[in-house]
Amino acid sequence: MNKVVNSVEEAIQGIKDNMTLMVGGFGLCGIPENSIKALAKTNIKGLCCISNNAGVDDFGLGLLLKNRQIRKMISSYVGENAEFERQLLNGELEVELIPQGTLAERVRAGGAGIPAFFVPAGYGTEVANGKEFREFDGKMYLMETALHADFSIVKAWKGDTHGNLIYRHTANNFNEVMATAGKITIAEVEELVPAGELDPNCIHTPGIFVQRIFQGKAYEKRIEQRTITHNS
Amino acid sequence: MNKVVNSVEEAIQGIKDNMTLMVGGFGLCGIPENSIKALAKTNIKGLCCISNNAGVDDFGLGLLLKNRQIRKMISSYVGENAEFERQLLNGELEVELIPQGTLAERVRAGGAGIPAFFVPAGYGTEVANGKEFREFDGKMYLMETALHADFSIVKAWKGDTHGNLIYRHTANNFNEVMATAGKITIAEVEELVPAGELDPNCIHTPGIFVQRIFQGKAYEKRIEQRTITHNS
Amino acid sequence: MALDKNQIAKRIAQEIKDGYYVNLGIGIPTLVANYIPSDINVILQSENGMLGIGPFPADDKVDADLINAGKQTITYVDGASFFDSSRSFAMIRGGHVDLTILGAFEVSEQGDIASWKVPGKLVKGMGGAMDLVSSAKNIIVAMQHTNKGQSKILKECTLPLTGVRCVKKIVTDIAVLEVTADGFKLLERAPGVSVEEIINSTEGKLIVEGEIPEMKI
Amino acid sequence: MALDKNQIAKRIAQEIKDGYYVNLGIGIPTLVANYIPSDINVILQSENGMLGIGPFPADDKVDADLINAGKQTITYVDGASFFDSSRSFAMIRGGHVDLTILGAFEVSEQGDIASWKVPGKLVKGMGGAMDLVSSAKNIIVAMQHTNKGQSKILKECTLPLTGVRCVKKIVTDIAVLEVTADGFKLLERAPGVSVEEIINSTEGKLIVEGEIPEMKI
Repeated sequence: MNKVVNSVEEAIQGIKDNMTLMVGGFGLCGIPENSIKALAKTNIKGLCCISNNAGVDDFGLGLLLKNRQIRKMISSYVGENAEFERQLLNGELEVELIPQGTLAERVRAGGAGIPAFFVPAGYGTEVANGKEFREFDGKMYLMETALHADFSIVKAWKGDTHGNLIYRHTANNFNEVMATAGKITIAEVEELVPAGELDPNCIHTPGIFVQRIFQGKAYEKRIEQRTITHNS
Repeated sequence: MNKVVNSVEEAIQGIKDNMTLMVGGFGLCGIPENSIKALAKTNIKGLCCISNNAGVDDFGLGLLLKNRQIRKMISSYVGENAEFERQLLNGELEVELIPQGTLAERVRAGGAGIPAFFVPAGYGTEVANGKEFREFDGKMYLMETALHADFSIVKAWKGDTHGNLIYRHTANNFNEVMATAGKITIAEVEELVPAGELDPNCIHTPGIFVQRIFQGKAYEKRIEQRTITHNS
Repeated sequence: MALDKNQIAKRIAQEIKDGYYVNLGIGIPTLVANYIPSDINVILQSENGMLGIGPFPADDKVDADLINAGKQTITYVDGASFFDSSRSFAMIRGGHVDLTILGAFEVSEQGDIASWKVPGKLVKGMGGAMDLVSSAKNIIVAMQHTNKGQSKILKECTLPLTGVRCVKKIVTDIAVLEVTADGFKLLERAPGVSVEEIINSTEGKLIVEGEIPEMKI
Repeated sequence: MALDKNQIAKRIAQEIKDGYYVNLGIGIPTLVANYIPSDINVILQSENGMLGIGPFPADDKVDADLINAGKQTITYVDGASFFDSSRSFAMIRGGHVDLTILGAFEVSEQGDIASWKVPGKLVKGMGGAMDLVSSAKNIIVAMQHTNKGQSKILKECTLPLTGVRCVKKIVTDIAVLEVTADGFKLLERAPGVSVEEIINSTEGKLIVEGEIPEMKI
């Protein structure tokens, strides 16, 4: 049940033009740095990326945006990226904005074999345009559908050779749920250990969801808002 | 944020006749033994119990059945209980059978604010009777609705004073998901520790879902099918 | 000669491929674990919330917190993981389990399966069977071909259904059948069992093409 | 005199009760954490996946894996827990968070809120705001009462909505308002700000009953 691949290049094999990718991370926290950089070195283009955010100009998905490799972003918030704004205003990039919780639940539904479900988020707003709505117990809900991806690319703290993953702190975010919804899920980890070393009661992503795993290199883990307490 | 109650009697305060309870466990594995025994000592009756199984004659929910405290069971499998069968055949007990995965997902939906969702389980069977069905991507699905409870009673391995819970092995089963769907969730644990002692990356049930917690006593942990390997 | 339960399990084990995640139902399917070749890697899922079922424990290693969906005490292997029931069925419903093996009372030509309820008998419940059959990518049924002389391989099921158009393959005590758009295709026969005997034991449409090999048990 | 941002945050902190789980939005709401009385127990939820936000870290304790929903580096307190985004919003959508505090561009008499999009300006997205406002049991909005002399407390919102009929209370730089079935009820005024000034700054229906006390900051 060994899912280990020898390199990031091997990990991203099979990703092709116009495919849909899910990419884990919240802001720059918990993003699959190695895989994104490797994709930026390829000529793959026309990608549809499902990711909560779109990186910054020179890091994260911003690298793929700069290369014009992304055709469409499906996200909840895409600020903090000047190149993104430029492409959007010029009509070079398509953007679909989805409420963050609905995005997370649509991804979960994709992994969980649930084609559609109802949520209150967005009712009465432009998010509801064209969507089926319905009342349950006196409250209005929108019907939302599952999201799937050709590849999901996630980043974990620790992983084992079977593909079991453990995330650290808020670097989990969209990684755990996206790992469930890719036809092929690629996991890059800071530390790769033999199966049996991780506590089976503490696994966030069971290996069944992961097809390829490798230990990433030289994590930069860039910080967007470095806020500190000044001790007096 | 201290959720600790001093006794099991205090924990079950407020449970009244005809209420709906969710009770964690799969078979006799991971059941809230202390709380069930305490309920069996009360005169509370007419309960609707949502629980995957119904215990055995002299243990688990079987104790409440024997006392005629349960009016209705909502379960996926109710074998292995002679008193249960007797009451069912005599029309003294109402039973609603739900596919196990649909049961788990309906409970999750209750905790997650999702009033309804679609699953394939049961389509084309008597489970579909009276239910809305619908095609997505060429496959048929049933619409299922959320389940809620007045009280959820769960059993965990370790817990802290904030109500954070960790389950052990397959004793998790329905406990984690049911903890999210009770108006009041009672957790009994084998070991109760101060907040801060459990690894925040390994919490199965964040304390926000738990209103009362106590350390249970004298866990019997009865085994239904003791199967062993005979070494030669 | 008709196969016994262990032989049915042994034949089904041949369907399991390296790298498979497999859910084994209660009864004969549970026995399949004993016959998985040691040179392939297979991970067994249990719908009560685990991946990586190991053998039954030694007497002094029995752990009440570690059971399979049949409520038997078990062990876990390296690389195992535990999770709750909603996650477990998300895994099943989402099509992440490669193969599901379960028992049945009846199977129809269309691949419908009846396995949970016999009118007049006490109903114990469907457990996870309806979830499994409605979602699995690949379902193999382990069953007896007949019951008291009556075929259980039918044009239409007579008992309440567990799921519709889901069974792909059936291994019975006398035959291996594939469910096709045209009917049950006979793939193999039990050693010493004639094609005629299988034809006579099958109510549903049976497709017999060419020489039918004996199972290799 | 109109309150500054910290004073608005300070006033809102008075709404937080012992035992509350609270989600603080970006901007003024984040500042509320600084004014929660030390004698009550409150747990802060961050929708990117944690319960138990602590203060900003010391310079040498900054951890890139530990941020809030505003992407600021933070710490965690004893009893904290981390989880993924789907679990985080299950918590929010399921009504488990007692109080949500967020900013807004406009609020209407009906409790509608506009907070994410200004036509003509670049749209960055709604983030988790639509999920929060549609699900929270109790929502308090922190905002400026007017913008360049124009009231933002309106009969109907003019900007694209974030949610409908959800806001319960508003704390602005000049007033505390409750959203009622009959309109905005004036509860308190900023120190030195007259009722007339609030009336003049409010486009929506304002209910003024009896003596309006000054906020205690």
